[in-house]
Amino acid sequence: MTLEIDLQLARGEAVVQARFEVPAHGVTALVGRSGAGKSSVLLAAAGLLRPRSGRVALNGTALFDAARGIDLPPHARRLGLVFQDGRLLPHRSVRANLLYGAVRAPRDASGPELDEVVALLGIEPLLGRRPFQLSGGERQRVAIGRALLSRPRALLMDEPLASLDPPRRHELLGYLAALPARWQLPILYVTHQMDEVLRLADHVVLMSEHKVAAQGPALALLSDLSLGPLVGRFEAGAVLEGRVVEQLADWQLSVVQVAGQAVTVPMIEAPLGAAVRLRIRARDVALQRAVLPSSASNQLSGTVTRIVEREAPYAAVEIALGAATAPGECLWALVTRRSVQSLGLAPGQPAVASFKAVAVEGRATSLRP
Amino acid sequence: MTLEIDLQLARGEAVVQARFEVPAHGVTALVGRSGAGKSSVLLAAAGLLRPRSGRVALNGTALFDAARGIDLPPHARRLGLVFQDGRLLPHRSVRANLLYGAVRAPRDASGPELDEVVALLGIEPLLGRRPFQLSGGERQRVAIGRALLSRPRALLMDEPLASLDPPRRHELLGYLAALPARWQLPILYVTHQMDEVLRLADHVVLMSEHKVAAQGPALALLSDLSLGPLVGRFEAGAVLEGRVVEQLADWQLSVVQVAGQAVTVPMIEAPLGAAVRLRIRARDVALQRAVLPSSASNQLSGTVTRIVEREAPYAAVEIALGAATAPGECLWALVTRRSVQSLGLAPGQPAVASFKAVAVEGRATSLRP
Amino acid sequence: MTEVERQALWLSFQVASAATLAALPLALGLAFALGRGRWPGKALVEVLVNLPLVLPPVVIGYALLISFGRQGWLGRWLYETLGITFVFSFRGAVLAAAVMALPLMVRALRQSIEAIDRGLEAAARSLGASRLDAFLSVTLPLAAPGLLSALVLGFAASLGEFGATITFVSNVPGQTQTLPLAIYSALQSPDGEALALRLVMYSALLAFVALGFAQWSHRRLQRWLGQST
Amino acid sequence: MTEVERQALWLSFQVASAATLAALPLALGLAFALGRGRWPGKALVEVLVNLPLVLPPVVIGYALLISFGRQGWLGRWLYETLGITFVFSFRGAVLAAAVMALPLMVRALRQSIEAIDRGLEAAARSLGASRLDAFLSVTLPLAAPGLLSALVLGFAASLGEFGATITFVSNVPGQTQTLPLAIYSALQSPDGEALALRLVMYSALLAFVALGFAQWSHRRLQRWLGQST
Amino acid sequence: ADDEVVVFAAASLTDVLQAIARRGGFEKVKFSFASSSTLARQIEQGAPAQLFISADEPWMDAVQKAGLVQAGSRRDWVTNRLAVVRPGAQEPGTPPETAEAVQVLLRSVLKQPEARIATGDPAHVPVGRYAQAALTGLGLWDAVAPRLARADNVRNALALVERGEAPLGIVYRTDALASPKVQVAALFPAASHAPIRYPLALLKGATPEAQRFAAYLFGPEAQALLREAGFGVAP
Ligand SMILES: Nc1ncnc2c1ncn2[C@@H]1O[C@H](COP(=O)(O)OP(=O)(O)OP(=O)(O)O)[C@@H](O)[C@H]1O
Ligand SMILES: Nc1ncnc2c1ncn2[C@@H]1O[C@H](COP(=O)(O)OP(=O)(O)OP(=O)(O)O)[C@@H](O)[C@H]1O
Ligand code: MOO
Ligand SMILES: [Mg+2]
Ligand SMILES: [Mg+2]
Repeated sequence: MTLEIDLQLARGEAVVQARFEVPAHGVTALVGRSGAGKSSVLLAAAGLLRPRSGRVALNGTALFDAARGIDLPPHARRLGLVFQDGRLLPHRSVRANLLYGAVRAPRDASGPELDEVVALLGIEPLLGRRPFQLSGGERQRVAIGRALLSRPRALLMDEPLASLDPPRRHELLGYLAALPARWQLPILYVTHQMDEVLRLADHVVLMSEHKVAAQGPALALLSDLSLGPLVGRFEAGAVLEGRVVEQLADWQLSVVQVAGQAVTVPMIEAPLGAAVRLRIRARDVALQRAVLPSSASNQLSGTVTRIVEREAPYAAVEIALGAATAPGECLWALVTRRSVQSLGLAPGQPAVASFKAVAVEGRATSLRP
Repeated sequence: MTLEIDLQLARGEAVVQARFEVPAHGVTALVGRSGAGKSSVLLAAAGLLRPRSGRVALNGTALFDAARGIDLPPHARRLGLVFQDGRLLPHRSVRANLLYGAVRAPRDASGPELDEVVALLGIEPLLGRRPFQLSGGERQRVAIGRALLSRPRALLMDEPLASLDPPRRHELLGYLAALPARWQLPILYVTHQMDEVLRLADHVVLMSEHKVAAQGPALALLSDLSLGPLVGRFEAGAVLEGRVVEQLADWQLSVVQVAGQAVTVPMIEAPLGAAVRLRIRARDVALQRAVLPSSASNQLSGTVTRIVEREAPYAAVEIALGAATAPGECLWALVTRRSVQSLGLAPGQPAVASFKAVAVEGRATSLRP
Repeated sequence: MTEVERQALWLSFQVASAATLAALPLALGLAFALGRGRWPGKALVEVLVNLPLVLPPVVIGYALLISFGRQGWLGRWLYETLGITFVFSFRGAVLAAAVMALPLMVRALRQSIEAIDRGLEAAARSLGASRLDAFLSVTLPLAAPGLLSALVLGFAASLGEFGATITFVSNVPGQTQTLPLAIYSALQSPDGEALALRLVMYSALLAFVALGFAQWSHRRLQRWLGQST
Repeated sequence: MTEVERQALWLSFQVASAATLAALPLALGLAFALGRGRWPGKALVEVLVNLPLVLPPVVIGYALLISFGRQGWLGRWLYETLGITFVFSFRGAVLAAAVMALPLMVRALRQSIEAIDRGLEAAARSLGASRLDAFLSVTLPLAAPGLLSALVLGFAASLGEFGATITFVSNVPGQTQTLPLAIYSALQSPDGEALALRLVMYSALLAFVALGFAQWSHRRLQRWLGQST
Repeated sequence: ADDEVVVFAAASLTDVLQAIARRGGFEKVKFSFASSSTLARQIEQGAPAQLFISADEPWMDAVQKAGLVQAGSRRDWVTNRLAVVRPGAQEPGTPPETAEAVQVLLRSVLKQPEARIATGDPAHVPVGRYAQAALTGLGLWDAVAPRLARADNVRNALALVERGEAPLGIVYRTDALASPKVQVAALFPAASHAPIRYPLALLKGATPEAQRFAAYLFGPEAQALLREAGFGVAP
């Protein structure tokens, strides 16, 4: 179930152009500044806006193909869309809203059940209410539930967690991250919250001024500090790839081997040997010349490969942990320019990157092919 | 211009109860889980929901007083409300929406001008459009501008930045933070984003299950890790108070003296000697036994005063920098329990708290009395 | 209340109810087609639907007579194939009232349908509803205020219909003599004013009940759909 | 087109326009009061407004005649204090048409006003608009589709008004003989059908123009207000 | 417009009155044609009419009782006959005027189920009242009453016959003659009902021009036109 998107779409005077793929497994984040064209792409993919030209295909089958005159109506596309503006049906109860798509799905379609979704979203007490009796965040939760329950073939989510409180957001992010593998359900996910991208996304598409400005594995893209101005100064970071080598159940910690070095992180539920990814933000990484005794339990030795001056007082420093600057084995550190000087950092120099275990978000990737 | 709120409000079967003050100077953040009653409080304060009982007063003058039968109509209250759901007037252009409140404000009311707000929000190209031609984030920006331009006596903002991109959010936060002092304008600010609370708020009111669960200076409240479950695990932190002792213009850094120790932070625009506040999240603070050479340019010596076990693998450690555990001179560090053991941390023990300059958000407070 | 008066009252109620219900499906279809679609001949249909409003009722009655009379082109066909006649019958009174009420009902429905946020239909479509399904499960229920309005208007207009009815089906007591016909009849005699006034009271009473019911339903409807603050 | 025909056409147009415009402010006030408020006597006013719909037009004409006639209680007072008379004049024709159109206009407006998201008015209030200001600057413009609907309905119904007009102001060519009255007169002659048909065509044409204009305005209005996808 | 003469006349006189006014060159004469009841009520409410021609005596009585008629100006203008008509073109020759002919015609219709006889509503339309009287006299009323299609004026009754919706109708002879689509099958015997008379009266405030027109209506030119239309001239 890969979702291919390639479209040109008139929006007022602007023309939104987008060409990218949402791979079958995993979450693809669609990010970009306000007005960049993200929602337009989602609406067009769902069949609610008609592109000027282009093609939208799910798993190789065209849903829309201007050249071949194909334009499947929205209901036949079966893409679960979470609208940016909610759009609950005002004349139906919360329960009826949740089930609206479910009862219309083909019998053999699979997906989560009502009870599971209701529990996840914490909307049990709201089931009998009408949408106008809900708070903003409650509405948003029902909108998410409605899309999940419609047993879609892909999920298109437009800033779905924007007005949820941190604990709920945290919980939902975990749930959403597991969905693609669980139901073979690609997710295209629009957000402005980089922490959501960091936790969820395997692929990132960055739109700017109605066009795709960059795209690629989250790994490569999020490590690219040059995109900072588009994604925000403090949120850029790197993703390390490694394998679980030890589970410290007592401490609720896991030890992951990355490029031959051990990284301690909050427990990742995965068997020994499982492939995992670690996301570490540049702002969380400190640099030093040698290993030191500190609660920053991770101190990884490497070589400075690049130093990028950012707007004062910042500089970004890339550290390769292994031999080459392979993605998955590089860290970025955001430090002051003064530290670059006082530590005498320069490309080719050895350096130790230190970060706390609590700063790492780890995730098993073993379910992916 | 202090806004006093004390009200009981029926909302469906629930009763929302809130009693707190929004001090004249500064931003008061209203936080709490989805459905806690935040929006209801704002609507009631603005006169759009009628409380069962209670009192709302601005600068000592009652806007609503159930006991005395006072209930000023919304337009006479002159509180600028940014609705959670936008509510732009669909039949007016963006420009007309922006000016709707402005032309109705008393001649002598002061506040920012159209050009300033338009530039701030980056909505110049949208002025001639109609609301239905805007993206979600564009709409939200217009809603903010509309409230700012209505020359209100206080601002009530309901998740105003929820769908804005990080760079815009960053910029707006800076602008909003300066508003109270600039226009003598108290701001009551609802958000789920703890980084917004950290950057903006001087006071925090936390609602839970339709009641105020905690409130106080941001200083004290955000340092209270026990509130973590309500505000999210990683966002709690501490606020240090100090004075600017050195401005390193070349490096774009400032040095702030806190409890006799120097803290290096990204440049704060303030004269030498100015009082400033530094916000440091617990997750950004590492602990060690001694001062070490690292890019974590801030290494402050102190004494462990408390160790709070959080859900595994986490523990929170409070470090007093000065003699006593005065707020403004305490830091929290979120570390793994294993680090607590391996470093041999215990109450009464000395410890060094280390954090990077880039992790600090500083703000001048000298304009406040 | 005399027997004749009771008959007229009861008949009026029956005719108005039947006409309103009979016109409803057609009105709905027209409202949707006129309010949403763009198709050739739309302007013509629009004028045709509205003619009963624009022309004197007598003309409509006359036109009905020409088409639906037993000698009329449609009437003959209906009579010969289905055995249905309209003239001089209850059925004819219903037809006349329905035709006169139709433009009002279409407009009420259309106004409601056009006011519905199409984004909600779009949401329904994306959740797997076909166009018809979305119409039935979203558009129609959301047009409920218009539906109610259409029913009230249709009922009231049918209740008051006079010119087309008398021209088309004339005045057959017990079959086609509705309240307006009885009132008219009473007014034609120099001393019929007392009777006319009494009949007017019955009409007003019927209207009062209908409007009260509509008002009550409408309040429930509004509470049901909710309104933001 | 004969002089009499031209006269009837022009008169109809004038009467319908004047009646619609004259009824509009009252219709607006009533629509707002009935749609929003809750006040004693509301049910009574509601029935009164709707009576012209429910009763045969002749009765309304008769009621107008005995109230506004120069011997009528209101008519005499108006004549003696202001020198205004209604009976048998253009002004009377306008009054009759306006009264008959009123319930339709009120309903169209009311339906629109009730469909408006009150949250938008709340937003306007919080931005400093008084209740009246919010009504004028938010409610009214957002009720534009209903306003348009009301104007079309009012114009069309006024155009077709017959019973109340002929009863109230009689049937004097050039003064009170609108198209429907002329059609009636034509139908009185056994060989008047050709003339009647011609007059019907004029009516239909006028309706066509009015509906076309309404349709055009409505499309612009919709484009102006926008709709989400 | 001050010297205009407004004449209120029963709608069934539309054709003939317009023809007479044209023949006499009365350009200042304006008609308002409506049902006699409507006109009478309007006159009672002070309508600026100067001449009233009613199709019905009770309504003229009502106007007179209200004191609006110029003393001594009321006269019967024309008379009419009650005819039984059926669809079809006018045939040459004079129709029968016997009770038997009428009875045969009506009975033949009563034999057809559902067939109706169109006439004015006996409750208020003059032609219907005359028909009721005549039918009662002929002993047919009880049989015919339930089969009547009661129109609200003569023209509508006639239209039902013209369209073939009713196989028979009872209307005035004048209406029957004017319509090319019906034929007079029989006339009611003159004695079978009270004489059908159209009273005319000058109203208070009538101008000399109105009086001149009223006089003209009784003159030879008018009478010729009236006879042509099938009216009888009042004695
Ligand atoms: N119109 C209404 N009728 C009944 N109950 C309502 C209504 N609006 C909100 N509520 C309920 O009142 C409570 C408070 O709602 P409120 O909108 O104030 O929450 P909130 O704190 O703003 O939440 P969120 O963060 O999700 O916007 C919730 O439990 C909600 O379900
Ligand atoms: N109905 C419309 N008519 C004309 N232009 C529109 C319309 N809707 C959106 N636009 C414009 O199209 C562009 C893309 O809008 P879109 O909603 O896709 O942005 P977005 O990336 O989702 O932004 P946001 O993050 O603010 O939601 C914007 O420039 C916007 O102003
Ligand atoms: O002309 Mo009449 O008054 O309808 O018989
Ligand atoms: Mg968007
Ligand atoms: Mg809220």
